[in-house]
Amino acid sequence: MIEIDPVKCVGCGACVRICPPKALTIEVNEKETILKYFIGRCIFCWMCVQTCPQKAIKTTNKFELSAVDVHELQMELVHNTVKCRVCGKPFITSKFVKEVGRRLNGGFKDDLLYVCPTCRRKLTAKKIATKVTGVE
Amino acid sequence: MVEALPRNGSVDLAKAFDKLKRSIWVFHLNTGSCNGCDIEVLDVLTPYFDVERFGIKLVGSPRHADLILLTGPITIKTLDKVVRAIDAMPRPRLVLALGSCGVGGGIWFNTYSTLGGYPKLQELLKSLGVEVDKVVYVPGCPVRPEAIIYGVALLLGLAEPKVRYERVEAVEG
Amino acid sequence: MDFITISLISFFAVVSAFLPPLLDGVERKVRAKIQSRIGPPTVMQTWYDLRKLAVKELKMPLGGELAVLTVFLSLITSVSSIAYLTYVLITSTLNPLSIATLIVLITASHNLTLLSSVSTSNPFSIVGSYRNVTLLLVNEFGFMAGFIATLYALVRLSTNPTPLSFLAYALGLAALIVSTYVGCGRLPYDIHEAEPELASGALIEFSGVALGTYLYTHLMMRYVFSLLVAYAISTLIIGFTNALVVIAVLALLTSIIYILYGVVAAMLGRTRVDLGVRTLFTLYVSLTLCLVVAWLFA
Amino acid sequence: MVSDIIETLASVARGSRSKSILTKVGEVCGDKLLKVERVSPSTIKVLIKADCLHEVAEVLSAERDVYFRTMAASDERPAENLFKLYYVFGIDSEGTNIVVEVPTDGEREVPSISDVVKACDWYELEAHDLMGVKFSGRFLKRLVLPDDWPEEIHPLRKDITTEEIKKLYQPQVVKRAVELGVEEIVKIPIGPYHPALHEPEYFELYVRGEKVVDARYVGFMVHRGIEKLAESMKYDQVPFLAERICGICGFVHSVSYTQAVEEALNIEVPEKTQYIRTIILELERIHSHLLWIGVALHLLGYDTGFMHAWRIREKVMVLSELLTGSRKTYGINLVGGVRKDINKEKIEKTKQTLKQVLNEYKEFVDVATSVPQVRRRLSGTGVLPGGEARAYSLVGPTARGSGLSRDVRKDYTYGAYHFVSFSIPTYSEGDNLARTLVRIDEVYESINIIEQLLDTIPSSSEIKVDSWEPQPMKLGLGNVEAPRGEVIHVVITGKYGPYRWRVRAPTYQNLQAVPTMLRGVDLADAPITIASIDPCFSCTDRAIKINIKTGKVEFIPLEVLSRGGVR
Repeated sequence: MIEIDPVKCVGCGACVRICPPKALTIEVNEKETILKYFIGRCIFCWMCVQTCPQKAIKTTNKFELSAVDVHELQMELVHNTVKCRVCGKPFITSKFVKEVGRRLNGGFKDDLLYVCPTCRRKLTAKKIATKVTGVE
Repeated sequence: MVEALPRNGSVDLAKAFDKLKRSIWVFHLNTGSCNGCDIEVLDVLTPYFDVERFGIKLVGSPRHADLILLTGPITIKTLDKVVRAIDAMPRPRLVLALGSCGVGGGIWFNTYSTLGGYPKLQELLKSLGVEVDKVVYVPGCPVRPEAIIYGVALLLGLAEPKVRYERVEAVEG
Repeated sequence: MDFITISLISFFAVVSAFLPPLLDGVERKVRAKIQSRIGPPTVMQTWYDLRKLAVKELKMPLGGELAVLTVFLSLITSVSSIAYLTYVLITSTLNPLSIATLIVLITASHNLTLLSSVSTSNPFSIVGSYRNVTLLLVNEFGFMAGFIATLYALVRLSTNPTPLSFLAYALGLAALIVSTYVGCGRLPYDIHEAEPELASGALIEFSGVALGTYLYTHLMMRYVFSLLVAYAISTLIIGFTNALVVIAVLALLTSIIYILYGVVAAMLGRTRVDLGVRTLFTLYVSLTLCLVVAWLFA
Repeated sequence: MVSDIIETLASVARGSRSKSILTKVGEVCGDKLLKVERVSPSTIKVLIKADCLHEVAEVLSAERDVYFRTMAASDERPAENLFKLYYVFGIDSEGTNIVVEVPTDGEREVPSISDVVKACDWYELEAHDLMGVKFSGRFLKRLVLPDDWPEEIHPLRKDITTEEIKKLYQPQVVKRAVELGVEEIVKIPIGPYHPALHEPEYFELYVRGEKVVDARYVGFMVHRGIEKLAESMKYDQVPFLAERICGICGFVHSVSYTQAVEEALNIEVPEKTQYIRTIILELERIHSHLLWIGVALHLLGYDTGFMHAWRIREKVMVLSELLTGSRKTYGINLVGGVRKDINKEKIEKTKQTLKQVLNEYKEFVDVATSVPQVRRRLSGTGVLPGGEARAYSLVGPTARGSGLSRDVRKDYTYGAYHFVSFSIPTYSEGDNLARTLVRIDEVYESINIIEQLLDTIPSSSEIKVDSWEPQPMKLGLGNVEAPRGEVIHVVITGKYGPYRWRVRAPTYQNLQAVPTMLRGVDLADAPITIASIDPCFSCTDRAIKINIKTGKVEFIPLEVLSRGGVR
């Protein structure tokens, strides 16, 4: 099984996208973003370990994974969800936003960082339009 | 839909389960697996792991079996036979769902021709009136021989489960 | 019959009831050794298996009530054949009548198990039994010829030992050993029950107590057959002496033969019904011919 | 002009064989031949109109060294509003693939070629089932999908999603056992019934007494819908899926897939990768053959042999774990390279273990083949003459047991096989013993190959290409000699993952010949005969498998026999 480090993980979802059997899934709701790991479907290929940009996923050599209830084989990691400042839709985790901010080294201003991709595109288009035409 | 076969007599399940601890006969039921788990099941029977040490024996008919080693994601074409095989077992009947496929449908949990693992089958069995006395899920892809043996031990109550449901809050850095 | 005889017979019958599963356990251990495994945890394993089967649910096969009944009948004949054999041995009342009774009892228990599987509706069962019938037809012939010839030669040897009657004894014993080996249903002649593709053949439909009884009867039968061979050999060595000694030697020798058969079985593959029948037929016919010739000259 | 076409054909040909064969194809097609193109060094694609498909098939099947390899149906309606059928023929003597591309609109019937190319039978049925392509001039029946599957749903079409299929079709549990009357049971000795093997497989044997009169494979129990699933996956996820086509020879499938993608996209793989892949492939062959020998001996009732074969095999499993990190489904293969390197220490360890395996194996094989029942029951049973083997385009040890010296490792070389010297064991008797001996000999060859590779493995640590660009709608073929025979994958590339991925496992080809082998065999020898092709049903069905030791048997009335339901 794999172990996800709750300190390092930012909830970016790279592992979810690469996981061949979809044993890792991510669920985004109003309050929280839950990264779910279902051992019962894991094929132990370690693609997530290789992919994780934060090196937050560790392999272990545990094999005694039997359980009487399938539910016992579920692991969850709960992140805070950030809502888009423009449209108010929940989009990513707070840690992820911070990490992006850190990596960009201030290249992005907060008003763009906390905006979901759709709104960000709209915002940028608007800015350009304002620049070109001079009209708000 | 399956109607349950008439049952004859009543069995003292607790007593029978107690006797099972020294002698457990297994029937290997492949429900559309890739063979990976199946050969590990055979591996468990052969010299290196040799589960006859624990009184486990492979039998050729579900009528003789106490435990079904279920591998595979249960494809729709096998469903019919799987239900019948489990129904043919005398009670107490136990099931060991092996491998990612048996536990959660594995890599094909969501294709058009699989049921997607034992939990879904169990719902179906319940609706058909076929009772299964105990189930243990053993993940792995393919499931390791050691894990199978551990699964059997867990099934018989000789070992404690080592994984638990966990819900961890991410630590803000 | 005095008290001692009765208690001896019952003592031996009880031992005979407990010994076969124990011997099977030993055989499993030995087989595991040959296959470089450890095998069952203790030699008591077969007992545990039977005890478990006794408390499991009995699922009646389709139209299988008769089958279950015959299984129990077969157990009874099997036990009584052991008891009767012991009686014959202890009281030294070996005569044509007792031999006939013995053969009837043994073959009856043998065939009843077969009948049990024919009466179920499962084709695997039916094919399994059909094969066994074919094999039995040939084997019973060899068994009777061997058994009678050996006993007859033993009587001759005790009164008038000549090299020729010794040869007759050896030939009869050979036929007896082969036929009892086949009768035990061991490899390569276990085709009625163990063709893996036929999903355990004859006993596929049995469960719970019925299966337990069937297996137990089967082990008993193996024991009876080994006992016969042990008797044929031990009589030559120790003659008809003290009953207690006879029983002790018999029990020991039977166990040895039982295990030896098991060891031989572990080294072989399974034959096909046509091949098996052909081999046995040739063997028995040639052995019988030799016997007849030996007798003619004796 | 016909002469122009023939000239173009000649110009794309690879050698003299392909030149002469292509010329013949050009002659029968005339102006129905639309386009010829060389898609990779070893693959030539010929686009023809459906009308002349049958003639082309006749020409190709008449050639002695041309074998039918696979056929893929692809739904290319989003791009061209057409379905396309890709028939792959291989010229064994030259290692060239001729891909005959036939477009169809899905309404018009395509002429069936299963009358001239026997091996094509299942491919057409499968294309009919999964893609809804219609074929003329043959009897079409359900092959892959369950009997109660709705007529109008073809799961591999692009316009239907898995979710939609699931909504339209829910499996029903039907109990047939209860319907059995006692009357039918009386018929058993002449009637049909199923034997059950340890591997989940489902044959109906029609027996008279103890002799098998006919046999039918009622299969595709393991249909898991892999090809549909792959279409929703990314390039780097598919190798893991491919490995799970079969748990025994999984690496074969993942290598075959990656090779197909690499060919389609022209990716140059580092030499060390080729070495590592080849070593693991051969290791897999050893474990698979040992497994098979064990199971075969078990079927012959020689359980001691079974145990010892598996005891030796366990060493190979430990070796696999050392080299790849897993006992099975290694998961080390990706498009463009492998994930795990082999270092000096591992090489030494591997050599040592192989030496032990070799010694123990020799000893074991000597004993096992001298057991009288094993010899007697193997020789002369399940005979498949070489002619039949050719007609069915059989592959692997099954073909080699019937005297056809076919081996993808030599004929269409790949990986690092051209760096080593090895021989291909061939026996001409065509019985179960011949097929067993082929496998027994191959283990020695495999050990030899691995030793040679370990001696010459490059010391560089470059095992993966850094990056590569996917291009859509490129065709690639990948073939690997699996323990059971050739595996061939056809990949049509997409943007993020394969657009269409067709897997052809060796058993798919070999299984079609099993009824021929079974006819006249004793019932007791039926299992070993079926097993003698080393069937891998999960490969074949690429979706599922079942063990029918349910203790209940279904009866097929004899009328079915006469209705042509049996092949």
